[in-house]
Amino acid sequence: MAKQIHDTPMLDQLESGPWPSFVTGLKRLAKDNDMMVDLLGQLEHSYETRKGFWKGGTVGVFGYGGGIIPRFSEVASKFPDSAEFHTLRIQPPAGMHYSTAVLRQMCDVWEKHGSGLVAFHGQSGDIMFQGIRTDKVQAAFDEFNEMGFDLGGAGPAVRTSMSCIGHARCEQSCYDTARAHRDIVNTFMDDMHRPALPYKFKFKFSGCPNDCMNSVQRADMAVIGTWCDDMQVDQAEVKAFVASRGRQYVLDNVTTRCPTKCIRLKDDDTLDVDNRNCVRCMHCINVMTKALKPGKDRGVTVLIGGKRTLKIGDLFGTVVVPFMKLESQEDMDRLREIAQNTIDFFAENALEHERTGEMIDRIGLVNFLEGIGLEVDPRMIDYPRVSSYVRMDGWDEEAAKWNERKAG
Amino acid sequence: MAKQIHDTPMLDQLESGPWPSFVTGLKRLAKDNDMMVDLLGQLEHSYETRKGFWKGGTVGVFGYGGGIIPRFSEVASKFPDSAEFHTLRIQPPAGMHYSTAVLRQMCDVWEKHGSGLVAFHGQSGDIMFQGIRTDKVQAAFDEFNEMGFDLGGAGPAVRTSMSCIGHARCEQSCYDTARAHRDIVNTFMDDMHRPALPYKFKFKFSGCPNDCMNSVQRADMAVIGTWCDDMQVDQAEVKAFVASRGRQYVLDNVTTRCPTKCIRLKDDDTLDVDNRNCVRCMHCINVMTKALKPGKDRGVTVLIGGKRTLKIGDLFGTVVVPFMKLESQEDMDRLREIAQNTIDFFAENALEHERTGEMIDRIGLVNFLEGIGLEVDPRMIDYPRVSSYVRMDGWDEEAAKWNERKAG
Amino acid sequence: MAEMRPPIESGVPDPFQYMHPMLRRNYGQWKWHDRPRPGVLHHVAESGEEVWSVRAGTQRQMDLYTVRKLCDIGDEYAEGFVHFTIRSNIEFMVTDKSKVDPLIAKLQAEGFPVGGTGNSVTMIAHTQGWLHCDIPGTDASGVVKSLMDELHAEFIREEMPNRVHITTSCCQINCGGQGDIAINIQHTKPPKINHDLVGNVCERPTVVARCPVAAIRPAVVNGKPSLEVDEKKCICCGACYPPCPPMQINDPEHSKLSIWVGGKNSNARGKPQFHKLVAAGIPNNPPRWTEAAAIVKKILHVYKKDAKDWERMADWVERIGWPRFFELTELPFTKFHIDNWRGARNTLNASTHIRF
Amino acid sequence: MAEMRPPIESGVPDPFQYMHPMLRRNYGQWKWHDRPRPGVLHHVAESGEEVWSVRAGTQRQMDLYTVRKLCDIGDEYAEGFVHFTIRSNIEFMVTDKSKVDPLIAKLQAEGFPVGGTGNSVTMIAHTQGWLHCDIPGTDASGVVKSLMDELHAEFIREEMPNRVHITTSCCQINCGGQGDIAINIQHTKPPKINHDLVGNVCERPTVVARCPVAAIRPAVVNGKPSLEVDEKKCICCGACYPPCPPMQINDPEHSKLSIWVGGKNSNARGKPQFHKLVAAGIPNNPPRWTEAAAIVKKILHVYKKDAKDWERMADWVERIGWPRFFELTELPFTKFHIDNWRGARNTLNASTHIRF
Ligand code: SRM
Ligand code: SRM
Ligand code: SRM
Ligand code: SRM
Ligand code: SF4
Ligand code: SF4
Ligand code: SF4
Ligand code: SF4
Ligand code: SF4
Ligand code: SF4
Ligand code: SF4
Ligand code: SF4
Repeated sequence: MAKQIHDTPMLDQLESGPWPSFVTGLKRLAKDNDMMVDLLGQLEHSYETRKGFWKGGTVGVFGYGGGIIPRFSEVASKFPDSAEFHTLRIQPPAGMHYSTAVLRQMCDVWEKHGSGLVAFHGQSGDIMFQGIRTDKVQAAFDEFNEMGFDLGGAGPAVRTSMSCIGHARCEQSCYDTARAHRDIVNTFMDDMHRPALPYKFKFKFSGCPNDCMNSVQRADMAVIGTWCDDMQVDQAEVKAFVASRGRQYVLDNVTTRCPTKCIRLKDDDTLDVDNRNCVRCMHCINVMTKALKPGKDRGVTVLIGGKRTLKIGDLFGTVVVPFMKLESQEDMDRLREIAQNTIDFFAENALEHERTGEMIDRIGLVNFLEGIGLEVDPRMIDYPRVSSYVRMDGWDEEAAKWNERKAG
Repeated sequence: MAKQIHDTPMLDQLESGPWPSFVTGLKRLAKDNDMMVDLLGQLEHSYETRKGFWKGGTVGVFGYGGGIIPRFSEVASKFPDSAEFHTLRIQPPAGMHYSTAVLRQMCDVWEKHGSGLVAFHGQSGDIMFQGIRTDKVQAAFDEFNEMGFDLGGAGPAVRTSMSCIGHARCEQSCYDTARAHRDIVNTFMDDMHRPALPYKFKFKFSGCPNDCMNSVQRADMAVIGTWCDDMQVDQAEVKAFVASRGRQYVLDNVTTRCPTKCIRLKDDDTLDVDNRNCVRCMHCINVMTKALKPGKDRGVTVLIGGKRTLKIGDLFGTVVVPFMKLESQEDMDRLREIAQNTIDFFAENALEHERTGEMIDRIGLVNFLEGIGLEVDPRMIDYPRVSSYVRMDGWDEEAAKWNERKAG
Repeated sequence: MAEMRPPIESGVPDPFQYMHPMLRRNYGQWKWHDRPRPGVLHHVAESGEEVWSVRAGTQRQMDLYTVRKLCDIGDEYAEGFVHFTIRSNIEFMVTDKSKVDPLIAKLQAEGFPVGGTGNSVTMIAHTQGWLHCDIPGTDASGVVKSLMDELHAEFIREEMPNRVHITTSCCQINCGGQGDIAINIQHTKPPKINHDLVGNVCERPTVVARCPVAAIRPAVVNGKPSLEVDEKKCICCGACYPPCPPMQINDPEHSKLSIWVGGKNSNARGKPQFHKLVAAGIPNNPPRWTEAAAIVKKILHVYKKDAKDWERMADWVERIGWPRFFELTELPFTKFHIDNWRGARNTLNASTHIRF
Repeated sequence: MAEMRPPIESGVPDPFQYMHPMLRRNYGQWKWHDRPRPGVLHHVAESGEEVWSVRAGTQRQMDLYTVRKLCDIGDEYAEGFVHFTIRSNIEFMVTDKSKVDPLIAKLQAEGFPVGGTGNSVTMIAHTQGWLHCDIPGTDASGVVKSLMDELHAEFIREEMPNRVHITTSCCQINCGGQGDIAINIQHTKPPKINHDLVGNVCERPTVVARCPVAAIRPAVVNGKPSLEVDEKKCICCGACYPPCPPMQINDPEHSKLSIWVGGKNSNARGKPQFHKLVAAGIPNNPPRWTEAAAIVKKILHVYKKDAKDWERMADWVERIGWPRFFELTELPFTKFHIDNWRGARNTLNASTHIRF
């Protein structure tokens, strides 16, 4: 060990300043780890040339088709000890809770087999153990796996998922995010570990419309908590809030910010909510955390199709289930069924390298809904069609369907 | 005359009811006009069969290529006297003012040559003299023309235009709509009378953002009045209004309806307008006609590309001139120049049967602006681009242009 | 040809010669207005001069006797000048206040409803239909007359939340504009082609180019040049019919009416908005189109009851949300209500903003 | 192969075993929270139990010594449990209020900034960059470190109008999400093709299909199968590069940075919104990317000064309008700011709503 460290004048500039420095961390690792010596060298080389020098390849563990991100250096001749620098993507516990014990255990494994560099977490939620040689991958995985951890997703597969802290420490949480995360995602382990979908598929679970998991834009299927009865208002706490902050503060920061202006400060310093027009945006609740709460009849809204830029530009998910309960085992089974139908339909109908959102954009929401067996609902749209360019024979049958649903 | 009238049991049902009946009018004409006898017969036939029976053709007046809508009957064998039933489109005076004298004169001409049926006005603004035989068209036109009236547009041409009553009887009017209407449209008489554009081109002139001429959606070039200084507020009249209607009325109907919430009722019953954030929507002014008025520094916003459904669905015009004065002759010349550039660019670049709005949709607003020599402005968009799919070399030059404009 | 008279290309006539003298005098100098009663606008000029404009409905498609009658009234009460509005209402400018009521009485006596101002249901935008157009799927004059009969009470009163601008169009080209309510044609079957005529009447490349979904291709039928339509692609828009009348799109049964809600061109409060589909599959039933009229009345009824003052149809629906609109109007929501062109992704609910 | 160990497909680990006991006890039973100071969340359960969560920034790409150090701190002050946020901040749950201040002092002493809660600028969404990715146009760790150094004062305070979520992405694929501010790569020149390698490394049909504007076609160059790019069509997005590394899109000079503003995924107040382009052509200058940092700071400065409490970046710009945004930030407005895909017609100003 203790190979001579390369000069890194540019990286060194990143050791100053108040934010924790990854460079300092890398250098510390490099003291006992030759891979990190050359990794620093290659990185400095990137800084100088403004270019990346990694290429992909194929590396895996026995039994799985994905979950490792292989990296081979294009400048291995200069930096031979970091010629291979793969990443193990490991799924985190739902909600990203850790005991220090398990973290230490992870560090020990990683010290033994890998570079010692780890990220909590990747943008998809994986614990990323970064920097390992091909020949050590299996052993490292085996140890993590024995600890109760499993590889995450990569390639055209169901991906590692994230759930917000939710029920564990958030009063806004409208369903058990950790349970849903595990129940749903664990159903699709085969689709995660053996990539065979047209492209990646991501789930994300946020306990309320604040959407701390960014699920609306970063998940193919977003499961977001909400409620369908009246918001809970503790008028005594409202009065206390008004007393401490003043009426003007409440007018300026609560009522006038309501997107539908459905919440009103009354003369007696209580709040009046027109719940029919509340769109569950969370704003007033966010401001008055003690006085206001989501209602008691809670569940989720499901949106499909969020993703980032590739091919047609960023997409948000779109509502396919305006509301469903998520409490009983049957509720969970129903959600699992919707997920399964979605993935099946995606597998059969998406083009290669096409995300769910792009597929829906291409075939139209209605065809997608029909494909997964969900009924149209005005809550799925901002407003009805403006273009008359559509063929509407079959109107009567469709109208009859709606009338039946309304009656039933 | 006085040919036997056909049975019209269905049309007869349209003689009852409180609204003036066109059927009664047609029957009155039919008393002295055989053409109208058969016209009624054909119309009844349409009501029975739910089908139309007119076809087009070619009919014109000497020197012009358009302005007559030719109609030949497909059921002329049954209804020979209305075998030809053409329409003369005649441009109305700007703002649609008439003396009874001129109306009577028109009636006399039309009684002599045509069916006696006239519409004030068509949806594009023409006086439509409906129902004349080919052999009488020239004579009728000659008489109208001698009276000072001219044919309107039809086919791929500049079309008849409309201006709101504006300066003539509306306190909201921000520019001289009648003058602009005449100055601009009369420039393009050749393009109106000799159809040679890719498709129709419509101007419309509304004196203020209430847009009583529907110009934003029904004109290729919409000229809409607005102002760029502060709204005029007569606080004494505000107080009087508050006194008569009450504060709650003002809060409910004025301030809370402001789209940018930039108008505020103060404790002393006066109004405070944050003019930087006023978007000149007109609402508050519409409610408080005595107390509020557009500012004094007035002019127009110009939008291009409104149209209805064909080919890509309805389009609104889009802002190409956020503001310009329209008072001096130079101002008017500048607007005429913009109109001329637009029509020239349209003539050269639009596909056959493509409207300006469709052309802009196809080539992009920026290319259109460059084509007609106007500079980009953030007021032309609701929000900047969200898609990163664009090639941005040339950024520095474009940025420099903006900085120069700001400096200059 | 020597005797042919060359046209005088005079263009738009100067309106001043036809303008009421009071308006001419105070041109560009108006100060404020109010509405003393439905159908009457009262404008006051900076000069202090005042004018009362009395608005009356017409059938638009007027016989010259009706026009002359209106002229008589104008001579008697309004100094011989009139103004037509964009919606074919006629306005008489009265400078002597005491003449307003007699004028109204006269108009009513002659069968011209007085109203259409402010928050009323004004005259419907009128198109051509079977009376004159070469491509109509329905009539216009009859549709407008039928509806205005039904809405007469709302024309002569100002009891709506805000002004209501209705439009109709007699084919899918839609010469009627956007409307608070629009009643349009919606074909539901592809055109039936009269192959014998295509070769002579239609420029085939033009027709092929006109189809918005590229469903038409040139074909040889019975040995003659004709066209064929891919019926799977065809959206039954009828765009092929004007350039090629043998492509018969109009059908007594399958050309239906559809109703659209919330169009708005004015900039007041929100930006201009397109109208949205709310109902379709409505029979095209002359002479009184009762099924369509019933839906229009239902929508107006709910709007009148539920909207706040100054809310146009669009503003109202925006406040209550579309789900509630369908609930209140009891209109069915179907898959056809979901738009499906590429840019339509912007119309999908990409949020959890939902009313329950 | 007999000795290979089959994986246990255990999937997502059950979090309860790793969850702080206080959170476990009150799971789903939290009542309200407040923030006693920046970096500290105080949650109260229905049971009356209370927990203080102290949030600290990390470098995300941590060496195991740093992780062990954080574990030591967790053992001493937080009963041996920690929570990572989606933004790689670490949280220590403290049940004994008196330990909060000592914990904060300890974290600060060890170099971990305490903050990132509420209306602060929290940790930047972090991606891979030159450290690990195979396609990056810039670095991630260095960009984030540089920016967080600059924004440290705003991380440890809660002085912004609302929370600020910044993202960065190291190529135009954009693994970083939407952000109040997003700093992204924007290539400005088409890929340079290394024709010698294409034949062996790239599946040509796949690459052709990947191009969003169909600018790539198969070609034979120097007698070998390769690809060619229609440089007129190419939008320099780099989508061809991952499936075909010989299509070198990254360029030390022409791969620039761009800055986007107003992305928002939460439903609070308005619906979720995409961020919008505000600046581009920014040099990609390691090690501290000072030009980009200056613009970010300028935007934050103006936002801090001008926005109202609770206004996210998107809400603020919506209130003041984009013209004023460009005025206040002194950023140039160019033709590139006008979107140009088909659905982009929805982004044009189809109204006279204009601020002057
Ligand atoms: C006479 C006419 C203009 C003309 O030259 O023909 C006209 C005249 C006036 N309009 Fe208009 N508008 C006229 C068609 C329109 C149209 C177009 C249309 O009807 O197709 C619009 C746009 C409609 C749309 O948005 O789709 C229009 C949108 C307005 C508005 C905005 C209403 C809103 O809140 O959205 C106002 C303001 C108001 O109502 O106070 C307005 C206000 C007015 C005022 C009050 C202006 C004034 O101060 O004098 C005039 C009297 C209106 C009344 O009826 O009370 N006028 N007005 C048109 C009468 C049509 C009719 O016979 O009913
Ligand atoms: C007469 C009139 C309806 C009426 O009864 O008032 C009318 C009637 C016709 N329109 Fe129109 N349009 C009339 C105003 C409009 C308007 C309204 C406007 O101008 O504000 C529009 C919507 C605005 C626009 O321009 O888009 C309109 C959009 C169309 C279109 C679709 C244009 C498009 O780009 O989407 C067509 C089709 C075409 O031109 O190929 C069309 C075509 C026609 C034709 C020529 C049908 C045809 O192709 O043979 C109709 C002749 C009917 C006839 O027999 O007289 N008409 N048409 C209106 C003209 C009267 C006048 O000169 O005053
Ligand atoms: C811990 C974390 C969830 C997790 O499981 O990881 C979390 C936790 C909380 N979020 Fe969040 N949010 C977290 C990421 C997010 C994200 C996603 C992100 O950062 O990428 C969002 C969506 C961002 C967006 O819109 O693009 C998010 C949007 C919100 C909002 C909505 C803010 C708004 O007005 O738009 C609230 C409400 C609020 O601020 O009061 C919220 C509120 C909260 C509350 C107050 C909920 C509660 O009652 O406990 C939590 C404390 C927040 C605080 O910092 O004061 N959280 N929150 C995440 C902390 C990230 C960090 O370290 O900074
Ligand atoms: C590691 C990570 C960034 C990070 O440092 O956190 C990452 C890294 C890569 N992403 Fe990503 N993405 C990561 C989260 C995301 C996210 C965020 C999310 O999941 O919430 C997105 C946006 C959401 C989405 O899915 O659209 C994202 C959108 C992409 C895309 C574009 C997908 C699209 O449809 O637009 C690609 C390109 C592709 O898959 O072909 C991509 C591709 C990649 C690849 C595999 C590049 C490639 O094609 O070789 C990168 C591997 C880097 C490496 O060396 O490890 N990555 N990527 C994140 C995954 C870590 C983890 O497992 O936890
Ligand atoms: S998404 Fe909602 S429930 Fe989940 S942590 Fe954020 S605020 Fe709490
Ligand atoms: S949650 Fe949102 S929509 Fe509902 S009352 Fe509160 S601020 Fe209004
Ligand atoms: S558009 Fe404006 S100026 Fe013209 S009539 Fe209507 S309200 Fe008056
Ligand atoms: S004109 Fe419109 S935007 Fe301006 S203050 Fe009045 S209501 Fe507000
Ligand atoms: S809407 Fe259609 S049928 Fe009616 S007048 Fe216009 S073009 Fe003719
Ligand atoms: S009806 Fe419309 S879609 Fe069908 S063939 Fe004709 S133009 Fe094409
Ligand atoms: S943004 Fe691009 S370069 Fe950065 S990690 Fe993602 S794929 Fe790699
Ligand atoms: S950079 Fe993008 S647009 Fe250019 S060739 Fe590659 S994939 Fe196509």
